Amino acid sequence: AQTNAPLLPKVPPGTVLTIGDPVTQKALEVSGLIKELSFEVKWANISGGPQTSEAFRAKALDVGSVAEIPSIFANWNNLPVRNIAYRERRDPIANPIYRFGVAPGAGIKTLADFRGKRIAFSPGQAQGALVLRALHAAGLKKSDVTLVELPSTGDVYPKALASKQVDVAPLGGVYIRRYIAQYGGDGATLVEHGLRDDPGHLYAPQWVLDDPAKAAALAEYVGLWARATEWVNKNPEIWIKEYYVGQQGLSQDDGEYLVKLTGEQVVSGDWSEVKKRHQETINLLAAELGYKPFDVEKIFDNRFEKTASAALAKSQ
Amino acid sequence: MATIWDADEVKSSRPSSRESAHTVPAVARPRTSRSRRRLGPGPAIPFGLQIGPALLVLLWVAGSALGWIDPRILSAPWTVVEAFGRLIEQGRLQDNFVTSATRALLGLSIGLVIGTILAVTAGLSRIGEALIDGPVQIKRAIPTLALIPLLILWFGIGEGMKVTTIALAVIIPIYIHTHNALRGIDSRYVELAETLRMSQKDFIFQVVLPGALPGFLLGLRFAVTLCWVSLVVVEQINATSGLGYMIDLARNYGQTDVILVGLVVYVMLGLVSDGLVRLLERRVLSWRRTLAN
Amino acid sequence: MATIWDADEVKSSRPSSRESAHTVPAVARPRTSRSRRRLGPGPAIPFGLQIGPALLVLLWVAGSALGWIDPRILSAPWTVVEAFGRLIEQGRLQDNFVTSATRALLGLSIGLVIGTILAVTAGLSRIGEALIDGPVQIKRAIPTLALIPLLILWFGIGEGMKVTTIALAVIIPIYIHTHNALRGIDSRYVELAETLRMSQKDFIFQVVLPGALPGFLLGLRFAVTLCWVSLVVVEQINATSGLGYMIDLARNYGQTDVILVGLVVYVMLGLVSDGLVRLLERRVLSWRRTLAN
Amino acid sequence: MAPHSSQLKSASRAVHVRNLMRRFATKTILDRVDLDIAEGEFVALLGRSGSGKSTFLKALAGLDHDVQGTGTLETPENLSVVFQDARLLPWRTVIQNVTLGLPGPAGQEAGRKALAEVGLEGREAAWPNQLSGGEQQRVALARSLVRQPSLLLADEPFGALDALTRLKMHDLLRELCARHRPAVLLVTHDVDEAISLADRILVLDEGHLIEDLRIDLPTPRDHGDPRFAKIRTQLLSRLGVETPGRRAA
Amino acid sequence: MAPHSSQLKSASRAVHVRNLMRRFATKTILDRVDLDIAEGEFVALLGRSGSGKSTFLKALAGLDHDVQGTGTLETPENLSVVFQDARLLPWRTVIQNVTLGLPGPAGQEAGRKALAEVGLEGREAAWPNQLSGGEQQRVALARSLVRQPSLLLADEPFGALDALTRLKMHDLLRELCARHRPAVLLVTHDVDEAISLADRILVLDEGHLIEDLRIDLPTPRDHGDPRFAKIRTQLLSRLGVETPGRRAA
Ligand SMILES: Nc1ncnc2c1ncn2[C@@H]1O[C@H](COP(=O)(O)OP(=O)(O)OP(=O)(O)O)[C@@H](O)[C@H]1O
Ligand SMILES: Nc1ncnc2c1ncn2[C@@H]1O[C@H](COP(=O)(O)OP(=O)(O)OP(=O)(O)O)[C@@H](O)[C@H]1O
Ligand SMILES: [Mg+2]
Ligand SMILES: [Mg+2]
Repeated sequence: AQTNAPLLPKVPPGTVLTIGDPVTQKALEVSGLIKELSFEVKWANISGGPQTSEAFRAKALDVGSVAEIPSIFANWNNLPVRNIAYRERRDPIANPIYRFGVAPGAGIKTLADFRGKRIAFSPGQAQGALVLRALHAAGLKKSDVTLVELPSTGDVYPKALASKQVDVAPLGGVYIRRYIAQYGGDGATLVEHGLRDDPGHLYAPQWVLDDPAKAAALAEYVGLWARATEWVNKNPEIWIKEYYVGQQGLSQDDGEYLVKLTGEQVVSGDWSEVKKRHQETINLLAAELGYKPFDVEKIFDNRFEKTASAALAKSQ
Repeated sequence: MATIWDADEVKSSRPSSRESAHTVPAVARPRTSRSRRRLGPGPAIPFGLQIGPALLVLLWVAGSALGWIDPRILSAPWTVVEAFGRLIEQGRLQDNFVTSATRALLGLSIGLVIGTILAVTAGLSRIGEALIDGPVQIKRAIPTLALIPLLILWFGIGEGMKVTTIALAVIIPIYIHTHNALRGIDSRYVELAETLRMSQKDFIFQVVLPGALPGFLLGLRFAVTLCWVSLVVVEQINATSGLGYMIDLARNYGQTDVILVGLVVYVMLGLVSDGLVRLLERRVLSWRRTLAN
Repeated sequence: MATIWDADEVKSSRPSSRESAHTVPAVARPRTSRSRRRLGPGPAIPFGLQIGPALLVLLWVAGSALGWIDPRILSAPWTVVEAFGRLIEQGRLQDNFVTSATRALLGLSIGLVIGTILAVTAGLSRIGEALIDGPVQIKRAIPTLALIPLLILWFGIGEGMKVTTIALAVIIPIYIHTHNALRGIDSRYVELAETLRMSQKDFIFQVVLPGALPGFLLGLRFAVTLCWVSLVVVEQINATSGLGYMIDLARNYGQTDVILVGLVVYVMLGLVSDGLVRLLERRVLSWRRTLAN
Repeated sequence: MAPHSSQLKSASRAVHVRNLMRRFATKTILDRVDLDIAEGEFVALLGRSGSGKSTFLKALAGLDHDVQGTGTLETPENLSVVFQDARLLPWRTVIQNVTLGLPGPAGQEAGRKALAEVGLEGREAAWPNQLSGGEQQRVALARSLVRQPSLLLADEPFGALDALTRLKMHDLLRELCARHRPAVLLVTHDVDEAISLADRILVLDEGHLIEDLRIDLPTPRDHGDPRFAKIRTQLLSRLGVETPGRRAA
Repeated sequence: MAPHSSQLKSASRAVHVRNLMRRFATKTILDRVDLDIAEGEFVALLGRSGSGKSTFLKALAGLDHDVQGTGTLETPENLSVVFQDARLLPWRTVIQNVTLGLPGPAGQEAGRKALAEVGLEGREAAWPNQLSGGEQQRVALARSLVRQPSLLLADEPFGALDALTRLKMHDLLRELCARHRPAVLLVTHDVDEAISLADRILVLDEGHLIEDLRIDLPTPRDHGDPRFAKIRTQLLSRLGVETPGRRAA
């Protein structure tokens, strides 16, 4: 892998990139930043680790936007990929993506109370990793709890909690609020995990990064991605109206809630912290799921470390 | 010469012979009373097939109104009707429907043609069967969900993949039903065709296809619902509109009323499609005299 | 009295009358040569149905060996065989298979019985049809994936839910095929049954069920693959073993070789199940004289 | 119409038909037909192809749910039909077809005897489509006779039989009639057959029974008998065939 | 067997059969049958029910792929079969059944004429199951005749017809034979019919052709003719029926 070959300063003409990052796409459109793209883009509405990886494998996609887990599993399974951009939340502990929902009457107040309980677990997804990390943080082993394998799609988790099929399940987005609103009366509660669960990445397969033209285009895209992130931070009203209400079909109320839940997202020009946390996650998952741990450097392309922050600085 | 058998033991266990009388006074109207017990299902109840669904809707309405159904579990019908209104007002339902319908009907048409051709080929030639039948059974044995990664590999993530997936799904019932019906055609009619020195074309269009039509139409009933149902799977992948996409999105955000709107649309599409095929069945199979009529 | 019609125009377009001769010297062996063109598919090729799958495997082996197939896209057969070996050694494959087979066969049996009873009830009574047919069509129109949250609510996440889901899936083809076949029974046989003053039981067991058997068996062919295929969906939920679970897990992690092992197992299960039903078909439908034989 | 037919007391009659009408679309097949058949009476029904004989039989058997029509009908519950097509269930063996709906080993035994009587001993386990046309017809006959009906409706039950087998079946039918005295309505195209078997012969034409002839010849009936020939000539002329020389071209 | 049958020159014969054997399981139906039929010859085939007449016809038509057997067969390509069952495609209308495989409007026209000839004018658009038994049989006859075959194989084509309709069909067949001179093999149970139509009569029994009788009576043939009666008696005795008084019980 030629991850040391310097990035080209300009994107060669004729370069095409297939990008699976629908949220940024919308932000670029609304903000007008999309006009600055100097190469041709094919947008794909693909998100989530398994799907993005499948599309990578099929050579149908060049770059995707996910959390921390997918790049790790891809490398364990013969699909070399690297993260090329990283952003986090402004106050990550106060603004986590997930909270643990507790079934009515389960009597759980802290992570330590997880012992002996049934916990919804979706291996291979961020929620699954979070459960393992929460157990680790509470000093529990996998065998101290009952992991109930459930896909986290849609409202499966809140429904499973409400019907007391599980005691604990990580909830995200509107489901956090909706779960309490609907079942709080019955005794449903939430537990904060106090862990970092906020990283967001762009990642691309090695063979795309090895193509100098595409790598240059990726660099340009990373810059725009950073500026789009900034733009969303600064224009929450427009964002709610255009994205959550206009495109996703949510109510204004839900949109506002989600924006508040996310808080501000910041693009970092220094990956050392995130690499450290990633390495811990890799080691934990390897130990719990029976994989060989590997060096975190395998899943970062350091050429892009400063790309995002540089683009931000330049635009201001 | 005849030694008449004696079946008195048999007879004694049957109802004793008695007279039954009936009179039909009115002239020129269908005679309905009769002396013989009727074993078939009898005449069709008008709108009979709509009774079951109507009852379910009634149950839903009553259950929600009387508070038997927890609205957190199943939204009340009026909530769903409201959501319907909202989605239509916003134009989302129509847009999604048009996108989905285009995909579904395109996939259906392609699958229909290919499935029928495969069935006739495999049905009339042992070599065709050897080459076609196994792969079709293999396709059938693999869950679509598990096939998606491969389909993405081969057909990408664009419209082509979506239509192909639907067509592949549709091919299965069309092929299997048509092939089965075709192989089930009474050999007496094949003998007849042989003595009439029919061309292969005439044989296919006069004997084989019309003879296999009842089977084909049953396959079509499966195909028309399958093409809608497949949307849920294919529109998870790189779709920005469509009914499946709409449901998926709503599931992500927990919009139960929108999910139910989607399901209700599915049900209506399914019932209407199936109903249309049944109507077609009654028309083109009017030559049949069966238990049904 | 007869004015003989003249069809010389017709005749001229047919091949002119000629003599064809053939001799079969050997005694007591089936006569194969014949003067008349045969329109049916002819005698079965031994192991004909296995040729297609065998060719596919060959293609896969050759493609992988010659480097046409990117192993990142489709693992090579030997990788899959290796994975097979590994999984068997670890005992995972066997365990998963036993778990899945139990679920599948339980669901199949329950679905079979219920589906048949529903079909006979709806087939022989208009009221039964009014109540049963609509709901079945509705079930059919809703994608299983979209039904899962409701099934969890109603049946929990335990074994009960899994078996129920499989049974519900199996009911559909059994019901529709049996109902359709039953309604398609020639009314002449129903008339006969009426004059014989058969009991309802005799009518069902002597006329209706054997007459609908070809349709039922076709439904069974769908049911036996469906019960395996459904595993992929149900074993996403609270399963810690099973073939569907194995594939799901592998898909989440992107383990292509394990996915392929799962698919190969599915294919084998599907082909064997289908083959068994076809064998049964040949045995119990031996009274039929059709295009197939 | 002969006066006797309407004067049977209700107690002694097997069939009572008044004003029977049947039509398909616009075509009236049976036009206000009246008929009485006494218990134990053997009636033959003649008529052109398409004149409505089968339609009439079906109406008597109560099998025309879907046919337009009106009229009064009285028939015994315990009737038995030999259809014009043999109508064997293709998915049941020969013996199963004969014993359809008969319970237990007694039914089996009676079925086996009936099969032997129609000359099909040893073919019990055959499928219907393994039988010749005449054999199928005889199975259908056996199926009807084994039930010992009070009314036997038979639609050309001997049409596919050769001369010898036909004579044997005539004997069989006669003996059964002598034993159990069912009323019989036999459709046939063979005028000689009708004359040699029946007590009474009807001719159906254009929706009406245009002939109702009582046959008073002694049995067994001799085809050479001049009275036989006279009845034959009369019936044939009713059917539109002018004879001397019987079937001269 | 009459010597003439094996001495036909290959050029002038329509059917040439040597050593034909057919068996079902262990039962031999045709046992080394030899037969020649000359072009234009009208042959009637008699035999008991189940004697193998239909099996023989099927073999001649080349339709017994799945039956065990051996032998030499020569038949013209252009042959036509009237099956014992009418065998109309239930999913085609009457006219479509008659013109099956005939191309274009000429075929349609011929089909319509043929239907009118068998007395079914105006029933073109009916479905087969809307016809009476005899009507179906006549459609099958029309379908065969409209093709003007060199060899007509007819398996009891008049079995379900009344006397008058039957005579009309006889006339029709005779006129067609006079015009196009096909070879005909007609299976019938009616001995009088065989004598009045055929040039030659065969009787099949126990797998062998036990009778091969040339009929030299002038046509039209008079049923009252004593030679007619003599042939009838001879054939009936071959079929196992002893007459005087013809069909006395
Ligand atoms: N389902 C039907 N629809 C329309 N017409 C019908 C139907 N069934 C019978 N017919 C017509 O009714 C007439 C009488 O039919 P039927 O079968 O009673 O005649 P049949 O006397 O038994 O004749 P055959 O001796 O040829 O059997 C025929 O012309 C026939 O075409
Ligand atoms: N598929 C079969 N399997 C076994 N036996 C059969 C089969 N087809 C016919 N047979 C037997 O072969 C014999 C000859 O049958 P075939 O149909 O040729 O008789 P047939 O002379 O035409 O009689 P009929 O006058 O009753 O039509 C019969 O005994 C019949 O039962
Ligand atoms: Mg009739
Ligand atoms: Mg025969």
